[in-house]
Amino acid sequence: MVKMEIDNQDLLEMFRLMLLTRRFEEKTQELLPSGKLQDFCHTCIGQEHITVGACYNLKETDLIMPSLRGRGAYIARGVPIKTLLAVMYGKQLGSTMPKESVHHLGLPEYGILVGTGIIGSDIAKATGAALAAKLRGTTQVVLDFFGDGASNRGDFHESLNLAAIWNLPVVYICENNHTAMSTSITESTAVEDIADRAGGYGIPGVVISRNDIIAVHTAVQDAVYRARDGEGPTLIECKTYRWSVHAGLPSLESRSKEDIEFWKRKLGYPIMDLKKELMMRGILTKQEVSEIEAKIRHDLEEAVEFAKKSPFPVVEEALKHVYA
Amino acid sequence: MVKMEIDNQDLLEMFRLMLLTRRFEEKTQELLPSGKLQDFCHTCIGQEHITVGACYNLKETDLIMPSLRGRGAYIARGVPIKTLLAVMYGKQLGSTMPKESVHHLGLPEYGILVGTGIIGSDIAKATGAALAAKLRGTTQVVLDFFGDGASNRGDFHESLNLAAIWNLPVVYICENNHTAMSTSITESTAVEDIADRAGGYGIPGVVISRNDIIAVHTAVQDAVYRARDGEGPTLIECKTYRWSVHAGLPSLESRSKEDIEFWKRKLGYPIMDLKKELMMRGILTKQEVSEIEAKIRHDLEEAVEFAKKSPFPVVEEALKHVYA
Amino acid sequence: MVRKIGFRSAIIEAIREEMLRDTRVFMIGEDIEYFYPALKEDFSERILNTPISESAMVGVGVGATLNGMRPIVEIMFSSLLPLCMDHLVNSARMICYQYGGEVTCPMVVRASIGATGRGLGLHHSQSPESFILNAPGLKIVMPSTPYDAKGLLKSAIRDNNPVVFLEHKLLREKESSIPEEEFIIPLGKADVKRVGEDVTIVAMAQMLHKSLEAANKLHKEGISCEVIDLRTLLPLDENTIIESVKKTSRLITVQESPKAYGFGAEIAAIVAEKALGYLDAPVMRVANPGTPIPCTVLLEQAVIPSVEDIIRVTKEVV
Amino acid sequence: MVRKIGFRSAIIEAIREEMLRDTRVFMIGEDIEYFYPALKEDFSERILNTPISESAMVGVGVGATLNGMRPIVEIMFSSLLPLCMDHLVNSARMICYQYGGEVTCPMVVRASIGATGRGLGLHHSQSPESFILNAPGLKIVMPSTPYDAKGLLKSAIRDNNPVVFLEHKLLREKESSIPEEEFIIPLGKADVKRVGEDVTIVAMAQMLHKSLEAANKLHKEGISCEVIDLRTLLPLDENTIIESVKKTSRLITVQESPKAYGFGAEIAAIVAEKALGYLDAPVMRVANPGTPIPCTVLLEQAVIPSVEDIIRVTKEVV
Ligand SMILES: Cc1ncc(C[n+]2csc(CCOP(=O)(O)OP(=O)(O)O)c2C)c(N)n1
Ligand SMILES: Cc1ncc(C[n+]2csc(CCOP(=O)(O)OP(=O)(O)O)c2C)c(N)n1
Ligand SMILES: [Mg+2]
Ligand SMILES: [Mg+2]
Repeated sequence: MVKMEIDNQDLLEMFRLMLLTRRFEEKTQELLPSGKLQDFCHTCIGQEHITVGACYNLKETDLIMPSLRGRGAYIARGVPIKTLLAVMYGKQLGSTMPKESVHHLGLPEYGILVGTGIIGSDIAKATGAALAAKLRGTTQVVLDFFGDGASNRGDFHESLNLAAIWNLPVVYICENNHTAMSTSITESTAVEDIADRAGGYGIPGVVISRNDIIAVHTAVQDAVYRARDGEGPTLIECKTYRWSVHAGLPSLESRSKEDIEFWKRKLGYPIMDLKKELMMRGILTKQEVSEIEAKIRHDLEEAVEFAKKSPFPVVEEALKHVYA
Repeated sequence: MVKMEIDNQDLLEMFRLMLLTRRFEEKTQELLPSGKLQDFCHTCIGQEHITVGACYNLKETDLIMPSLRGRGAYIARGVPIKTLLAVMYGKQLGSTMPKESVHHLGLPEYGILVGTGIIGSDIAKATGAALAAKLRGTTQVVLDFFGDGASNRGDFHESLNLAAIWNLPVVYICENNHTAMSTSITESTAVEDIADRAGGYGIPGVVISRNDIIAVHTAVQDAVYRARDGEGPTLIECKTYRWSVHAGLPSLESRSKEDIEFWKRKLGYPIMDLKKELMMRGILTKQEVSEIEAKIRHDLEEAVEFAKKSPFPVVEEALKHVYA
Repeated sequence: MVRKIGFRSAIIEAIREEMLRDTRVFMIGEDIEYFYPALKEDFSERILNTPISESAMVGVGVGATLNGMRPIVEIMFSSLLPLCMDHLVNSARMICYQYGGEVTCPMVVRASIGATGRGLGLHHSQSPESFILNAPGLKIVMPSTPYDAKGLLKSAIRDNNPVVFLEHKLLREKESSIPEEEFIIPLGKADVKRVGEDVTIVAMAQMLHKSLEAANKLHKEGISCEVIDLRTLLPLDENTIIESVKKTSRLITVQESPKAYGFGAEIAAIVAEKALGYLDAPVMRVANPGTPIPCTVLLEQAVIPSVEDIIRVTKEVV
Repeated sequence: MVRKIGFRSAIIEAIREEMLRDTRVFMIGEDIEYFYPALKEDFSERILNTPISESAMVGVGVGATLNGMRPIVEIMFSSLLPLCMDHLVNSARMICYQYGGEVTCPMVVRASIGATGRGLGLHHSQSPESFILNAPGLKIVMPSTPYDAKGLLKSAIRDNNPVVFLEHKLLREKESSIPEEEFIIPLGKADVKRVGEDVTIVAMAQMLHKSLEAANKLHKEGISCEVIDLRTLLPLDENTIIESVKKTSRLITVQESPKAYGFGAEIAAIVAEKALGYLDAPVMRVANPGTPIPCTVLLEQAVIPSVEDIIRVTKEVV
């Protein structure tokens, strides 16, 4: 398979999507103390490149299963930020009222599968969606995102094994941010690379060792091609780091500022590094960056307005849709 | 660590234990049609060398968790065959009445942990026993036996990972008989060696590629030394084959006679091969084999008599011991 | 045209008819390619063996519904339902609610239940329906006859909700008359299997047959029992029970699972709320007294309700 | 000497005292080294972080009991109990029975339950006690006050049976007076938290407090409620309930979990069997109406029983 260079336009768009994700996450952190958000904020600050790089250039019919830290995936799939914010405010969403938290919201029109609050279990669901794709004879590929912590759940094991024997069109993307809540990865597994687990199922394992959207995008694209060609699943591990507190709760922070700085320097800055690269290549100017930032700022303000103004659901909604 | 040659006496005893196990299993198959056995017979015919070779030379304080196919383990640990038969006949066992099936009976006085009918779940229990050994500061080692099928359960994954990070004194022994009920291992996993999964936890994985009790014994002994020395768990995969039908139910047999013969020839005959070797080495004579066989025959008959004559429990036993 | 067929054939007929009717229906499970050779032959990759991975099997089932398929997941023993409990109660049953009705989870999970008198032992002899009853969003079906099994399973496969379908092992030997033509039986409807006047007995699966046998014997002693087969545990057909109790003024429930916190409690509670004034006698529950199922057959018999138990308790209240 | 302490402190005190008392007691759980720094400091390798592996965590707990230890397993949310259901119902609760009494399984599994009004959502807001109630061999405890929590947890740790200990998240903010001296509260004993004449209300955890609040308000309207805190769901203290109903002739149960097949059904059934003649009014159950817990707080409130719900239903029966 011929490796393709990524278009400048695409690089710029990926930059914009990462930046939008970052600013969105920052906004939710800012709004959180108001007590109006009906959700915990599992922000993906510092990890935006994984979901954006992976989802960018998927086909519309492809499916994704975001992790709890998957805002970039929603945004890269084109979900309007005002929709996300409205859900966070607990508002009615058009004619339907999803009763789910925004961080594992299912949105069929964007090819986003519904998740659960049960870390790791969605790996099985993503695998099932891929089985359906194969049985239906579509060319769909499923991207499944999950954390390092999730990779220690039994469902990870059972699912990857099933995907391997059935040769399913699914790409497993482990966002290894070296932490699960307060637990460091060195406490939760004795293996250096989660990707090594691929060997236990007879599928390829890939490690992306830096916060590098181009590397992520390329690796995922390769895996997507393989999946579409009927060559089965891939496990891609993206080494990264959680820059913010877990679930917006400072009380859950066990890491020192120094540690976080160490890891930032070690793995790189997903947005800033791309910005530098694009500027160096002469694709992006300071001026353009300011314009993008301004547009995002504007859109975010609009989205907050929209979310605040949107109507609350009627209470009867709570009783509806238990059964189809 | 210095590799020790196995004593002649030990080889002879292992031969006897395998033969006793084989004859015991054959006897249960013979008794099964009578309808008097209150158990399904998950015989280990053709796999005797694994449990016997592994358990032989354990210390009395060590613990084992047999698989469903673990008769050799009970016998190698010194459980009298009349006890096993009495349980199979549903008879009262001394002052206690274990209400469990013989194939996952727990016998504290022989260091045998109780299992369940849930394939794979006991891997977690064995791991917990090893954690207790470590916390208590004993030198105990736990041997945990399970099938190839069990290695696809989530508990396998979660448990091996836990044992690895805690560096527990446990040896995981996968009796890979290439089959789970009617399902061939080529259908249930895409990986060549189950032992490869060890790499996903950062622990050593070992493959024993033939039905060779000396190889099993040596590999397990190495792993036991490591475990006792605080060097943590090992996964040992013993390639073997199920010679008999599953659970004594011919209707569950999906394999052809030719296949079974092919695998016997390919992997070797655990008892016959050792017998040949011992005779070649001049340690064992035809005459002695006949004597051993005769003694086993006699003991088995006695055990059947004992089991038949033993009293049934009183019905009230059913209501006892739900709570401690 | 009417034929006599067994329970297993009824199940297979239902699966075959629905797979022919709807190409989105497929089945996964351990050893099913071997257990259902004719289905495998006819539907090839729509009948798929799985490794021993019960949790992921049901999770995969849920995921497949999200991408347009209608899976049947066969779980060999209901003792293994706890392994896939997470996907049943945290995922499958919530899909419709999570999506605000926009997406549903049309999955059937089949599992065998019950003690057999053959030493299956503590784990595989269980009737663990109670573990999943407090999970609205699920439907739970427990048929008693091949006829019901066929009609209910066809409904279950067509239903847009996740349905757990529990098949008692001892029923495999039962036969019933089944029409040649297609038929379905709606979920959520109890069936009065015997009309009577003096006492209402509510039971299902193997216990339904023991209840009918008890009713037969009691009839000879002049006691007239109405025997209701709930068929669907969730959602529950309250009306049929309440109407019957209004007539008989007496209620007995019969279950193979332990008494405390079992399904009989809910039946009793419904009547204590909605038909209390009609009750002329205490509501009695015939059930396992609160033990696991011992492996030894003699002991197993001691904890599984017998026809005699049902007769004895019935005589206590009439 | 009496001190006021909060629920969380009560739990930690109980754990600390029992770990000091018995070196076989140890605790595993996710992030517990971070959550309980003082315990970690004092007991070092007897407080162990685990990866996200709920199933093996409980399995490991069971295994540790088989080799002489007495584990406490902390499960962060009770939504995760379905992940370890297999080890709870197929293993832990059967050990004693399997061994014919020779070996026991002294393990405590702690998990947080309940909706909080903070958008925890469908999964982590659940009160899934009903999933494990039909499992004889288990004990299930659900305390309402720091005092009870401490005394009951100490008993649970000393108990030779597996105990599931459910802690409502909203109780974390509650305080109670606790003696300086050591005390324990036996499992299996209900506590009459308020004595009354007109109606018996049975509740636990957060719903106990709402019931007490309702009782207070009803008192002003001349209705006298007896409020029983079951404290232990399994085994159940039938007597206290029956005695109370014999006095009040009216019974209401209050639970956060869905109504159908919840614990209230068992209470109703016991009374319908053993005190039917004393009942002067239908047995009513105040409960979640049969839905998951929606994430939006406004909707969450609509499905969690309120003080007003309890008052309304009480007035219906007195
Ligand atoms: C099965 C399960 N266990 C525990 C939790 C509580 N919990 C929520 S997020 C989290 C950490 C997840 O870590 P990881 O998978 O690495 O994702 P990350 O948050 O680092 O992106 C935990 C333990 C849960 N939701 N589900
Ligand atoms: C979790 C679980 N799934 C299914 C079964 C039914 N079952 C009993 S034995 C068996 C096959 C086990 O295969 P393996 O682990 O390879 O052991 P073997 O019988 O080959 O020694 C199955 C599927 C079970 N008891 N437990
Ligand atoms: Mg992480
Ligand atoms: Mg096998």
